[in-house]
Amino acid sequence: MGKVLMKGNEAIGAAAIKAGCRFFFGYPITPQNELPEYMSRELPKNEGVFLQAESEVSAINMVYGAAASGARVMTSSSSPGIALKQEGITYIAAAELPCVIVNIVRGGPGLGGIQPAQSDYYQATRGGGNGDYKLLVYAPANLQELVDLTQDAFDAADYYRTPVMIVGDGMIGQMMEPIEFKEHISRFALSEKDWATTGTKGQREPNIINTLFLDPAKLEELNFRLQDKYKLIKSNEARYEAFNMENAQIVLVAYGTTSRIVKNVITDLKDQGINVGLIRPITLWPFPEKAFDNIPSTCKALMSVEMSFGQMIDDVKIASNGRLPVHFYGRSGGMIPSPDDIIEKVKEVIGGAK
Amino acid sequence: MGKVLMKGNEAIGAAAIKAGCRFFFGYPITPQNELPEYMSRELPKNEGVFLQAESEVSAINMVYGAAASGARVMTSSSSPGIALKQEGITYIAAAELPCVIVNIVRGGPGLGGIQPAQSDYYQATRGGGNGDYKLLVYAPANLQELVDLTQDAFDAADYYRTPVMIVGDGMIGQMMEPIEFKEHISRFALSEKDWATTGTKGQREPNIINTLFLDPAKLEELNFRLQDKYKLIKSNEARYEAFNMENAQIVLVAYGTTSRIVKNVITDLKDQGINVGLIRPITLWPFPEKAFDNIPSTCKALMSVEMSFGQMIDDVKIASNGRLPVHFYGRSGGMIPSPDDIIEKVKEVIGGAK
Amino acid sequence: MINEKIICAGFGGQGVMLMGQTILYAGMVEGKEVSWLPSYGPEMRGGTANCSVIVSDRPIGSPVISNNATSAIIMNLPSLIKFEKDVISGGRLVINSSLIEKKSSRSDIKAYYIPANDIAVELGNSRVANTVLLGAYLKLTKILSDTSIMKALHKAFSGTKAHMLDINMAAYERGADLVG
Amino acid sequence: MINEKIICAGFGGQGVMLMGQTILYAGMVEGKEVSWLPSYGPEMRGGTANCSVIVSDRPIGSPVISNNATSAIIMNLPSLIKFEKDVISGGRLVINSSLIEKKSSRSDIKAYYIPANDIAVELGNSRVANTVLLGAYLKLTKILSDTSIMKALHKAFSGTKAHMLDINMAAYERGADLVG
Amino acid sequence: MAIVFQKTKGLTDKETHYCPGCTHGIIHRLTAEVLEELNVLGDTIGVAPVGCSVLAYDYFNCDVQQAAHGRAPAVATGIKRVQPDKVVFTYQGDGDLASIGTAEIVHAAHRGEKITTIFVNNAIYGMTGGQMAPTTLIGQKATTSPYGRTAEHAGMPLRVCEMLATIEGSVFVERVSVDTPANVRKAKKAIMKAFQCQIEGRGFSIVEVLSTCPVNWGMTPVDSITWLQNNMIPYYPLGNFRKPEEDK
Amino acid sequence: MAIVFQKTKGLTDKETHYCPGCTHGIIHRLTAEVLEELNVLGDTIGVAPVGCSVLAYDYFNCDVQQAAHGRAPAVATGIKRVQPDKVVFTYQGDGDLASIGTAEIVHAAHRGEKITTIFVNNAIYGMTGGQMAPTTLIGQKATTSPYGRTAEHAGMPLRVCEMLATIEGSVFVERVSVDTPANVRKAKKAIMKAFQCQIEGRGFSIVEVLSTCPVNWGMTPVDSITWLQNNMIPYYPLGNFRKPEEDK
Amino acid sequence: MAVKGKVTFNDDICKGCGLCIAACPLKIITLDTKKINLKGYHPATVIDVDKCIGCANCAMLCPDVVITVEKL
Amino acid sequence: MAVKGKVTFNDDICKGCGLCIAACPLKIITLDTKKINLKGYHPATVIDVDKCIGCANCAMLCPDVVITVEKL
Ligand SMILES: Cc1ncc(C[n+]2csc(CCOP(=O)(O)OP(=O)(O)O)c2C)c(N)n1
Ligand SMILES: Cc1ncc(C[n+]2csc(CCOP(=O)(O)OP(=O)(O)O)c2C)c(N)n1
Ligand code: SF4
Ligand code: SF4
Ligand code: SF4
Ligand code: SF4
Ligand code: SF4
Ligand code: SF4
Ligand SMILES: [Mg+2]
Ligand SMILES: [Mg+2]
Repeated sequence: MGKVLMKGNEAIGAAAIKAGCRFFFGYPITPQNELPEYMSRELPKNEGVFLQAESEVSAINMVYGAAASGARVMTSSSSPGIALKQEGITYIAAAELPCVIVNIVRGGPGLGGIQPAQSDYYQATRGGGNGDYKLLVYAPANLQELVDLTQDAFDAADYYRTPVMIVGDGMIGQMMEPIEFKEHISRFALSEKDWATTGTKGQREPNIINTLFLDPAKLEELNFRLQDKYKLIKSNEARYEAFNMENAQIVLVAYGTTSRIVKNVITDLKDQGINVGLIRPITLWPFPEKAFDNIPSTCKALMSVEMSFGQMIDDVKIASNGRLPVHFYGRSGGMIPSPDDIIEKVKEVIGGAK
Repeated sequence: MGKVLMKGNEAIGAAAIKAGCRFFFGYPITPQNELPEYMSRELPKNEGVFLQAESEVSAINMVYGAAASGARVMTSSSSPGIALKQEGITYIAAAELPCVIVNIVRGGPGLGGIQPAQSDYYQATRGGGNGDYKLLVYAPANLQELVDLTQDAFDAADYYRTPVMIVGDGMIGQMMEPIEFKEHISRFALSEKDWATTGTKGQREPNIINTLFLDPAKLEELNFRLQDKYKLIKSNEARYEAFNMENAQIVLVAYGTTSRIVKNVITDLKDQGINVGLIRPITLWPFPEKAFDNIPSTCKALMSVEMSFGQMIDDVKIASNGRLPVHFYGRSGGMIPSPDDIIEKVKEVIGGAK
Repeated sequence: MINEKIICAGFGGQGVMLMGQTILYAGMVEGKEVSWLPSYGPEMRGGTANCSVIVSDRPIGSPVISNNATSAIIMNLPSLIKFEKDVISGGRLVINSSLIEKKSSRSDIKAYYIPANDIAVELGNSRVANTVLLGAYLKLTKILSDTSIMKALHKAFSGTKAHMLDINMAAYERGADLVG
Repeated sequence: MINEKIICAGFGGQGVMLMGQTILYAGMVEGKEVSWLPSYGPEMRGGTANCSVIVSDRPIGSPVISNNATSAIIMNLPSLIKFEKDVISGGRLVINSSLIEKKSSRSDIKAYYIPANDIAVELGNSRVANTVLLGAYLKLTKILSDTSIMKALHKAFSGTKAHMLDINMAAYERGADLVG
Repeated sequence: MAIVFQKTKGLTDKETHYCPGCTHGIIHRLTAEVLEELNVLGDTIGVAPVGCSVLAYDYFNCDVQQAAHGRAPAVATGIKRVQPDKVVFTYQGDGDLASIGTAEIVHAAHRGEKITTIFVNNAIYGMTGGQMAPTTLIGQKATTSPYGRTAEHAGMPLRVCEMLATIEGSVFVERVSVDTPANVRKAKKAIMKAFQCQIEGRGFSIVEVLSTCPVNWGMTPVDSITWLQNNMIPYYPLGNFRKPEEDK
Repeated sequence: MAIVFQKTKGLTDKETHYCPGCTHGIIHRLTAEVLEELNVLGDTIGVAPVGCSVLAYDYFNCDVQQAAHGRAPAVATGIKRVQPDKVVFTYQGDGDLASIGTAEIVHAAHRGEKITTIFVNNAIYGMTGGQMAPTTLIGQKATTSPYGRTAEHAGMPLRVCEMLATIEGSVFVERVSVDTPANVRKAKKAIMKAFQCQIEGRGFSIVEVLSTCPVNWGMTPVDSITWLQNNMIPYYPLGNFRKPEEDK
Repeated sequence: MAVKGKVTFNDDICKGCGLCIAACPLKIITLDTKKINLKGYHPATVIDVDKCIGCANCAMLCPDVVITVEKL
Repeated sequence: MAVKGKVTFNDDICKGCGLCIAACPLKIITLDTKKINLKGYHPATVIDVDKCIGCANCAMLCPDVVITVEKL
């Protein structure tokens, strides 16, 4: 298949449909509206159902019902809308239901604004739902990756029986660049969803989807099972890109939109004879801690570059475990870091690190 | 005033009323019901208003309206209910409104169970709302502290114009122990709430409470202001208790209910000639990082002890910055760590650390 | 040095919570460190209810009594089965023998069999069985003075419950006498 | 080596988004690295609209053009004021002089004044002013071959818009000729 | 001897956790009987709420999903849109449906979602220990209306059927009670009709069942029935509020 | 010459961001005029929604709180319970009030909350670019009903006034339109009456105003008015659905 | 009356709520205060077996499906 | 008609939507296609000042409170 041009938001929809997603429940919010709108046009042509829910709360609970019916199902929203989905998400995680949740992040807090931001990093990686649950979180940096990861997300969700989140921002959602839709082949051996509530047909015991355990020992059992699963995901699914690490004097850590800007910075600084590396987490959870084991000895400092005020820095610190000082550069509220400002900060740190 | 006996949940209510809280909006959920029930009995006697909202979402937005009217106002819930409040909380933080939010944590994820847990640590310290906001989070370990911190919470909320969260669990909420209600004196110089929407009376320009900023530069401005405030809170408000630190071979980190059990463990182990220290965060955010600068050189390891599966461990790692190995012992889902199990784990680690 | 860890357990409605709170209050009056922790949850409604009370000379760490109860006051059979194992060796079981035929299976603890309901019925109200057991327990352990206990009973049976004071005082005495 | 960073800006409705997408498509057809990023949000409805297009021989980092545009195609006055400063020294401004009387205030960049609306009206439809400017811009920069551009125009004006193809082709030629 | 009444196969063998005399049990039974009689147990997916009936997943002899508090209609929508050929029902209390879940039930009706809702109105929050519900009556004491509900403070109790009947997508709306054998039989008929409407693909159907909560009302089961008759039925009139055209 | 019409002091001098011909502007003006005429501007707290009218806080010349999407009635409740002597109103769109905020508006009515709601029904999500609303008409195209709304898929449009009028706490419920000068004047009367009901402490009052969205309907402002008349008014009949006893 | 019924109580699961007692038109059900079942309740029982008309009113009101009713 | 009115338009803030035009019973308002105001719109204006009856219908429909109406 040749390359096509689509907006990121629409590309997610197209990728999802190609991955077998036939159900979408959502509620409008900028800057992700092109996704539900695409689904409302395309799903009916593919024997699927697009339904606009009355709210984000309702949408995520429709996802619960659909996922527990064995369907491949998706929802999407943006920051405050995802805040509203937190209860639903923890239920889905607890009931071990597969689904894909997209967050096209906008500036916060509160109603905030609609320009690109990454200030939902905590929300994605630490959750705002209750309890010890995790989402597998993909943070694509370009549309090809967005499309590939979207398709992969459905497989991973089914395989691990876990909600998967795709985190982008308005830039990723609104931009166009060439995309190739490859034939979709799951990297997992997926089994029948024999746990789904599809009616007993009088042929089996009832299937029950449930997250209530009044006996704490039973609830802890669920938690042990979840923790085992999360350990498995941690060891199998952490992904990252390491860029220009050789001889790096400093390694920047950035994901998504910000990582693209950082790559420009790195190229520019290379021209100036300054070697800057990049660790780009592709999964925010599990955070690619291993990437920090291979930092060259030339490197004297790390720097988290975010469109948020120091959220990923927690994970950078935990991953580097005190081995290197961790600096920070961030913008917020829809302001996109400018290459110049990052360069300045890098120079400041390198100066200081010498 | 002499000592009185009350259930923790009721003590929160009594303390709040003594601190001038006159408005409570909530929605029933176990194991915190005694608090709204107390308020429904007592507020009407104190010229206040208790109102049961139709949902947690509604309750937190009533709090928004009341706080923006200049009132001292409170809400409370438990885990999944707090998940539902996330959007409201980020709005309150963004609008810089003072209020007190109580979470009597129960086992999760999902509907989970109603027994004590601490698995909303992330929810409290990292939030599930969108954007770069923080709550000042108090985690009392006994009812006297619960009462004192509740009163303090209203002052701190007003002073910093920020939502304050009190985190307990069913044990704290349900138990009784003697409490003394001291005369309430604010440790802050509090000023008039001239920003509140109380009607212009034709005497001033309209006051506007708002979190929307379509111009990202304006939104970033709000964020800069918030970050400045959070820095201030970080330097002023971090609180902890250090216990038996002298000659400690290992320092456990535990808060709330768990810290009480750990104290028993420490006493028991002392009898066995093993010195174990405790850092007990009283504020979960800001996390008392300074406490980790005064760990004696006898200490060979840290251990986070939680009724969750490794949530506070992030902050322990960040605070100790790779200086000491960080171990973990935790139970979940309403299971309370038993002293014996902690002792065993301590011995295992100390053995290993030697 | 006192460090009593008491489990009070029975059916919902038998007054085990109040019994625990009476010990709690008396302990506080006497200047001891005290804590009270109830079981809670939907299961409270029908089934068994219990609470953990600690009275100590030292500050109390956890109010949870797991397997280290020094005493248990047991008002019904399910509670005996559930909590017997949680009493430490050398500890005490105070058992409501009116409702529990079974004997304790532990030989390393002292068990006292008090026909609390029978005595309560004798006194004219089966609902004071808890206070009979309380009397026995406190007489046995002597962890608290009579004055403190009297204060606690007066506090527990005041206001709308004042009419129940006398009969409870009597029940308390009868319980105490039984083990006196 | 080509590394063109183009801002297309004008009123909503003037077709700046489509103009940008035409460059994008042509670039892709030619095997270049390309990206297109629109401004978005409620302000789009009435006010100005703009998009950033990058055509490059190297992989594209950020699709954001901040103050490093190599060219700007400007269809109305507010856009001139807003984006003039973002063009690098030595860069190009292609200005719709039909609607913008003001001249560029920068002496370090090349400004071309194209009466795009006048030409479009001449051609019979003021809505093809964007294509006139596109013609001028692409002729000036030669970053893309005519075949690629023709393909892009055919793609842009296909289906329900096919009837607009001829006039846009004409507009494109006229724009190109003006700077030819 | 012919058996005229025995336990339906629509129920599992698990004993319920309901308090003695709680009429949740009757309503479970009626629902289960209808499902059995319609011969759809194997094609049914139930949705259990948060409330005393949260454990309904243990009692109905069909596939069940347990939903977040108030969200059962949204969960049911998700199920039904994926499996339009299945019978989908929610079983919800008054806190669940008429308070936190108001938006979800209104919009299930609004969309004409082809599901059936069994709405158990016991004028109180049972599970959490007796707090006020939107359906708590004026003067009724609850743990969060300790001095009795007043209209001034909390408004007049919400009449759900009357409200939902105004919505086009509601094709069957009826209020019943399980206070007498006759009313129990009527209740079953209404539940039967509601499921039939769903199976015929007509739209949203709901049966509100007035129910008791002896424990939180602080009465014996038998007194509770009397209280329901004397207090609830006058305010919540029994009857049909909406049914398909041809039945009118 | 006597001035018969001039700008009310109830509005600030800021120009609105509304699209040309959007009737939000008329509804703002009417609300502001009523507040001025009742002489309560200094005692009023407005609540702005999320929707095109989110910036209402810039336009009304009184204290205003901006609320989360759909939660304006809850925010207003918080305000009114703290300041029962103040006049509190919400201004909400159909996405805000009839979709995400359904529970909040129903329960403000249920509690008989002494607030006034101005409900702007333009049958679409204006701010986010034209998605389907619960009030979008059958056959109407929206960006999320690209083939036109069907009853089968999304139900019949929701009639909010009819629904809220069933709730005891609603003391004043009226639907008006701003399509003609006469209707604009009627709309103002209704808004006046609604605020009076609040000031008299009667309960919850709401005025639904049929409004246009020329941009997302894809029509000129004048055609939009005609479309409203031909399509909206027939489905959303104008008139009063509830008023205080003595006025009946 | 010619009609003859027979009711069987599943004693073990009866909660002794008494709703069947109130429902029986012939008032022939009572709680057996001599028995306590596994759940701790006095189960319902029929006093006068012969009078039962098999109307199933008792079963209608029993929340715990304790009763089976047969009819001649 | 004896009634005499006068309308004044605040040109700068008119959005040229035309609602006033449709509302005027005397059809004396039009958009001034020769003017473009700061917002970029052709503002509304009165063609035949003398005919105005001061009915304020135009003002009633103007969403942007552009019009002031006086009456004799
Ligand atoms: C989000 C959330 N809020 C609150 C609760 C606590 N809760 C459990 S059941 C219940 C109310 C149940 O009342 P109702 O729906 O009337 O059912 P009933 O128990 O009376 O049958 C509540 C508030 C919860 N589990 N989740
Ligand atoms: C929680 C949340 N969900 C969604 C949005 C996005 N959003 C903004 S306005 C709006 C709808 C507005 O429509 P309506 O209420 O009809 O107002 P109108 O713009 O038509 O006047 C939506 C969905 C949001 N800001 N917050
Ligand atoms: S609490 Fe009430 S509703 Fe719940 S089971 Fe008991 S009686 Fe029934
Ligand atoms: S989008 Fe629609 S509702 Fe919003 S301002 Fe424009 S015309 Fe009015
Ligand atoms: S079947 Fe009828 S007569 Fe027989 S016991 Fe039951 S209610 Fe009484
Ligand atoms: S109604 Fe059923 S549970 Fe109640 S007493 Fe009768 S048989 Fe027993
Ligand atoms: S006041 Fe009446 S007559 Fe005069 S311009 Fe306005 S609408 Fe026309
Ligand atoms: S109605 Fe108002 S804004 Fe519209 S054209 Fe007339 S004066 Fe201008
Ligand atoms: Mg209920
Ligand atoms: Mg709208």
